[in-house]
Amino acid sequence: MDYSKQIQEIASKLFAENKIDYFVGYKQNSFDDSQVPFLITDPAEIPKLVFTDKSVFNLANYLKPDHTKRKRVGLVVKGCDSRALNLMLTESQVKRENVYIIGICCEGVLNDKGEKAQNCVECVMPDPVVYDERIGTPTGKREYTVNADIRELATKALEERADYFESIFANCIRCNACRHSCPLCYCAKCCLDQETSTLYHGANTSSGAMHALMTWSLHLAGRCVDCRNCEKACPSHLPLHLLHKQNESVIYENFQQHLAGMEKDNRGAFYKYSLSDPDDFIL
Amino acid sequence: MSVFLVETDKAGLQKFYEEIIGKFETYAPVEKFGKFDYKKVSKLDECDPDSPIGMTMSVKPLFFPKTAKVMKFKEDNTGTTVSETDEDPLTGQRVILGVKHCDARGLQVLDQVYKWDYIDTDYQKRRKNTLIISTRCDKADTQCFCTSLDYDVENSDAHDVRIVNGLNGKIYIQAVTQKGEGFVKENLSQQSAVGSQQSLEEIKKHYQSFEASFRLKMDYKEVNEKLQKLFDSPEYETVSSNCIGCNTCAFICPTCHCFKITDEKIKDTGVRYKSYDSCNNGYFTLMAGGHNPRPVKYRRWRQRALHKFVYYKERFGMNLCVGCGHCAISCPVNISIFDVVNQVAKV
Amino acid sequence: MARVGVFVCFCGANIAGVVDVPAVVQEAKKIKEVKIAIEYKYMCSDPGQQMIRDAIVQNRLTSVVVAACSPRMHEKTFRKALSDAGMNPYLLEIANIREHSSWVHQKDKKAATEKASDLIRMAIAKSIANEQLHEISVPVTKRALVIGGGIAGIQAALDIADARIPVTLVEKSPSIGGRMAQLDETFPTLDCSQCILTPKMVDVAAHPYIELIPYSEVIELNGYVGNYKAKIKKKASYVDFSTCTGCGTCTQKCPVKVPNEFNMNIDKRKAIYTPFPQAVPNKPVIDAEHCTMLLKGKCGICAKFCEKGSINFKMVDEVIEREIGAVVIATGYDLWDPKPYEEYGVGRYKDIITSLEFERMVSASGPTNGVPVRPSDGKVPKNVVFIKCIGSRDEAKGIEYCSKICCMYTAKHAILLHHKVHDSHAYIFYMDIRAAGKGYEEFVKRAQVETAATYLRGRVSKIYKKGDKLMVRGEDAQIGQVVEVEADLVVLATAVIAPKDNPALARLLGVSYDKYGYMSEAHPKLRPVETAKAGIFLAGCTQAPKDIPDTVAQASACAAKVCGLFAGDTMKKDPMISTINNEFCSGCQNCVTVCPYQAIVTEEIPLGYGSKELRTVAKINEGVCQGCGSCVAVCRSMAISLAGFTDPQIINEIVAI
Amino acid sequence: METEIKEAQGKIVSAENPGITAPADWQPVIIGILCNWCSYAGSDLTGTSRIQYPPNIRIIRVPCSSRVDPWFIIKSLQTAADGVLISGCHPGDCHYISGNYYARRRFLVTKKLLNFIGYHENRVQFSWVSAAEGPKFAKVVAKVTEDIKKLGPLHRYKKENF
Repeated sequence: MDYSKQIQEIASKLFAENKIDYFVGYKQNSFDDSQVPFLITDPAEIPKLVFTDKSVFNLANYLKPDHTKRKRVGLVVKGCDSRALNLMLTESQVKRENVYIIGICCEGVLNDKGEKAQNCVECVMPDPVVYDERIGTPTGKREYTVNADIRELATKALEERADYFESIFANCIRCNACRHSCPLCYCAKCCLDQETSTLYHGANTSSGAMHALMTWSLHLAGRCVDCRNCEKACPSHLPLHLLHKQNESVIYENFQQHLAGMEKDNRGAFYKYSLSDPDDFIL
Repeated sequence: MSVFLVETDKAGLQKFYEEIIGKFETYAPVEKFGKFDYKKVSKLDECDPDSPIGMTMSVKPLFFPKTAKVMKFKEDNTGTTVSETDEDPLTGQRVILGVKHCDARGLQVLDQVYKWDYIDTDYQKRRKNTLIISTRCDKADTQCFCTSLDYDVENSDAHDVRIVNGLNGKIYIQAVTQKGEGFVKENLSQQSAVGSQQSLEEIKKHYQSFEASFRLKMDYKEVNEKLQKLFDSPEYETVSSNCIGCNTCAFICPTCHCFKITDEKIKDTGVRYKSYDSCNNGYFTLMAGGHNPRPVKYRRWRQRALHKFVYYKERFGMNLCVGCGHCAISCPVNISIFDVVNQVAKV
Repeated sequence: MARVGVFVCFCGANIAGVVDVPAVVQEAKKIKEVKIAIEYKYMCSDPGQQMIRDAIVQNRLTSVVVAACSPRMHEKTFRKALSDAGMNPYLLEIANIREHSSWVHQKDKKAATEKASDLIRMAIAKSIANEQLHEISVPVTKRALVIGGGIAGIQAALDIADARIPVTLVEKSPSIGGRMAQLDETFPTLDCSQCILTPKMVDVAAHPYIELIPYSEVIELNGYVGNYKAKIKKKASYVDFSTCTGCGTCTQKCPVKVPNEFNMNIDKRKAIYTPFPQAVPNKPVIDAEHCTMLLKGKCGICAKFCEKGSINFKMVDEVIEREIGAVVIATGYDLWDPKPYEEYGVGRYKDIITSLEFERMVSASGPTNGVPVRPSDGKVPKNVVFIKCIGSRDEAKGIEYCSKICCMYTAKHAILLHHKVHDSHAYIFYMDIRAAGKGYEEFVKRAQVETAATYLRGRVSKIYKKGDKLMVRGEDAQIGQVVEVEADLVVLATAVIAPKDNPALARLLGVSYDKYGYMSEAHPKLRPVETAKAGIFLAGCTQAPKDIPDTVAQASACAAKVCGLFAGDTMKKDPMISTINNEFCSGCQNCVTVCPYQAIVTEEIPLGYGSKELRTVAKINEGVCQGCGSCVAVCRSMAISLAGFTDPQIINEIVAI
Repeated sequence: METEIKEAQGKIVSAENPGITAPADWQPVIIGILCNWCSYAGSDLTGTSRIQYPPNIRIIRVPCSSRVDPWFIIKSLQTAADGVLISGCHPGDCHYISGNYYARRRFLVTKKLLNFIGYHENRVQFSWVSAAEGPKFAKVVAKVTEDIKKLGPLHRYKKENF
């Protein structure tokens, strides 16, 4: 898929009509075939905008005040990105009138090896769930499948799993890139930061990393849209999606097939309940 | 600089490595989750001393760990008693294989700050007891720019021994420091010809395409001078516009050395930890009372760029950036400190 | 620097018998922050409390740990001791070493002792993080809202008003009086319902502290205990009550006839009507669904004949607001529709009626002037069969519960039948006779003996027509055989059910209701009058089926509660509630969604110091917050903390073990 | 994800890492977090009716099970605790109307996640105990203690590994 043209047109239209202060899209890297996020305030830059199956990063991240300062933003979103954006709208982090959403009916993006990324293979919603303008032909909601890695790990023995995850936490360097790259980690002050580390394990030991990543994943439980920004950002290449997909699968099968950000005003699974929720695990 | 060289080949080198691993506590790049990190190894095939520069984490953690215990403390009605931690005392000699030149240079740079007003004894110990064997890159990675900086990669003396390639498959083990020379002499049991002036020529030949392989080149002097005058450059805002402030650059940088202090307490005993921190964190300069001189992204970036390319040079005579390009590779949005300083300097 | 005092109680042998108290005290003394640790045989005794008070003063303690019985037992006692010593009472922590150690590990003294000192260490660690808290006082609006003008509402309104507290009484129908006004005589004394009710109705109308708003409904309630704001919809009556004299000419002249619901549709009323002669207020209203003027735009006879010109066809619904401090819900009950009983021919046979229809017939002011008649032919019945538990105690067709009053009013009906038709005979099919109550059993006896009513224990299986009679077939369990009774009239004691709009009302008031639609009380035994929502109380059948005495008693109880609530100008409130740190709040409003009391609202604050841009943050309404902590656990950025159970306090406890 | 518990003569083997063992007379530490209105009252009743149960549990009082943030559990497992028991009001009995329903969802996800990263599912257990169920509380504590004794000491991510 290559929607660069359409996006450039829309962008110039938006600037011409003075509908936006920022436009956030993708730019080709000069030195390899990958693309990076691209914030424009000057229409002259528009020709640099591209969109292909290498447009990986979830741009909803740039709606955080640090980046676009609560101004009016034109934003390119794929299916998963739009779900994150939807959640940001629901959790009133973004004013709807402040963002002009260009939704792409996504055909899946490629990973570093050039094959279709896992989250795209398992994607439940390739079409944008919220948009002002939609590009491409919608293919509709897909069947939910439990992540392959989760299924595989579940078959392993307990201590095997334990060893595997301990190695993950041991390799974490606590740079918090996962958090910063996640569009839903928008908190004014993060509970994992130094100010509060008297409660949280502030040190960078494997137990500290475990504490941090577990808490983080639980804060995203029922909210994670599986865009895998965190994994892309992680300098140690940790398979962070495992934690999120595990929570997602538990939530999906137990709490009315809840999937994050699919519809407006649907906060995470932890902010509602049903009388028929499973009770058998409780003595 | 000593010219003590030993000529050998792939097999010979392997053997050399194996002997070292057999004799000493040895660290080398080990692959985990697709990244190479310096771990203790017991067999050669566990590790890859020629690991690709782009995929290899810095060797810094072996000297300045990502987290270290500073002290232990115990509280009771008599007050607080502080005690040494059970952190390893690092008495034994250890060897690191496959260190990249830029990375080794990083340690040289770090030395300056650690032997400045306060002497970090743990760091000094670790440095003293470590012998560094580096491997020289044949060509540059996309983000490398070590050659454009203020040190001579060709004849870097940041390591004790270095492995360099010669023509037609020849490999040379070259001792750089006295320590290195002694080490090689002592541990190179195999009979191999001692290299000559002419083999140095061959090495030069082998690496003549090296310089050309660099995508990134800059005029360091010019950049350095210009930056000093460009504190208020508006460019900082543009170059940092798509930075997500994730700190990765600082955490994997071979020369970044900021840390935070945290206490962990159970019952009446506790440990004080010293862990990495980054000037890209919003709260990094947050002061008691709530004032924050660097509340916004571009100011933090300016600090990073100027500290790397100006301030450190002013104080210690060395550039804090060694041009390894790790930051740009690990950065989720591929911001390179190279581009930043150049863009700012060119205005 | 924290200075903690630890006070360990022997509780006689209760604690000291198992836990080695001196050892525990020695352990406590080892802890850095502990400045004094002492034991005593009864800490809760006066000398014990004196020790604490002295220690606080002498050691300038910053927090106090008492190791004794459960905090649910003596927390208040020791808090008092602290405040007497001039210390903030909430700096107290209690280590429960009796219920949680000595009493449950009697066989293992060593372990019990270890556990006790662990519990104390936890309490000390927590107390270090304790903050000074102060009781919250919330201003109260001294006006009560009573919803429903039946006997429950009337009683509650009168009792509250007599305490000189203004009351707003809202009644859905044009007149107050409710079900009781429909009754003829009341068990077990057979005194005339109207005669005892109407004076109270008049009192309500005349009472200076009662504002009666008939023909209206509560449509909105905001705010919290002591500070509610209610929106009340006054339905258009098309009659100007201020000028209407209630002469009744309009009702006579009105040509439109409509089934009369007050008389269970046995006779007809007009389109402009007062429900019944003693109605309060005694002013007519126009039934918009049937008035030809309002429907078709012609007629208007009533207007022509009204000398005062009080008729106003242009009148529209009007919404008024009242500020109130407490609410009494008294919406009464409905009766179950017996249609599902086809085998009885309900609906097919005219001469099967419900007990309330019978009640209206035997009522002197009723449609048949106090004489029961057969709806089919108007003849006076001789043999009348009463069938109890129609819908009650019947999971298959009706509801599980017992309607409580049917046994008694059926006995009453038997007696009334006998009074009105002397040569009649009553047959009563019943499952059990439940006559618990003052004079109730005697009353049933009276029905059985004095009026010789035939009580037949058993279910009726079938009713069929034979000539103009109804044949009632059922079994008499006592003789164990099928009996058939030839009846002129069959009266069904239909079940009492909750008014169908109870759930809607409950939702708008924010109180909970059960699966039958009855309002739920806060505690089935100890708080039967309150709802879970502070300041809202329940009177009468809105909570569960009740007879008149119980209803009146509960109504008065509500009044007492309301008066108690309004005793001071402000209400005292436990300070253990949530507070929000704006700096940390990212305004995601997840706390707003999970709060069970709608205690969290949002507010706009400046983005930064002195900035004009605004951002949204959550705000706790301390009057409403009950301190459950749901919001704290869902706040990802730790912006909310619950006083008394803050994260530092709990983590300190965990880490101290 | 059930895993069988390993046996070693005279020693208790840690279920998570069989390398770690403890002597047969080893006693686990269990942290119990109880809601004030049902379970804490219930535990008090256990006391007043002198029903005996194992002394391994250390009880923390919170107003409602919905106050329990999952990271209390993680923190506990990283410090002293070999196991955690959290108890609240029966569904529908919550003193705060709906608190335990929200808590129930968090507990399920947390329990599964902990099990996923290599904690035995019996390390963290939940129960509904009403203020009237003194005997039940004793039974629950006995069961949980028994389970955790079987699982052996918890060693991973323990901060006292400092």
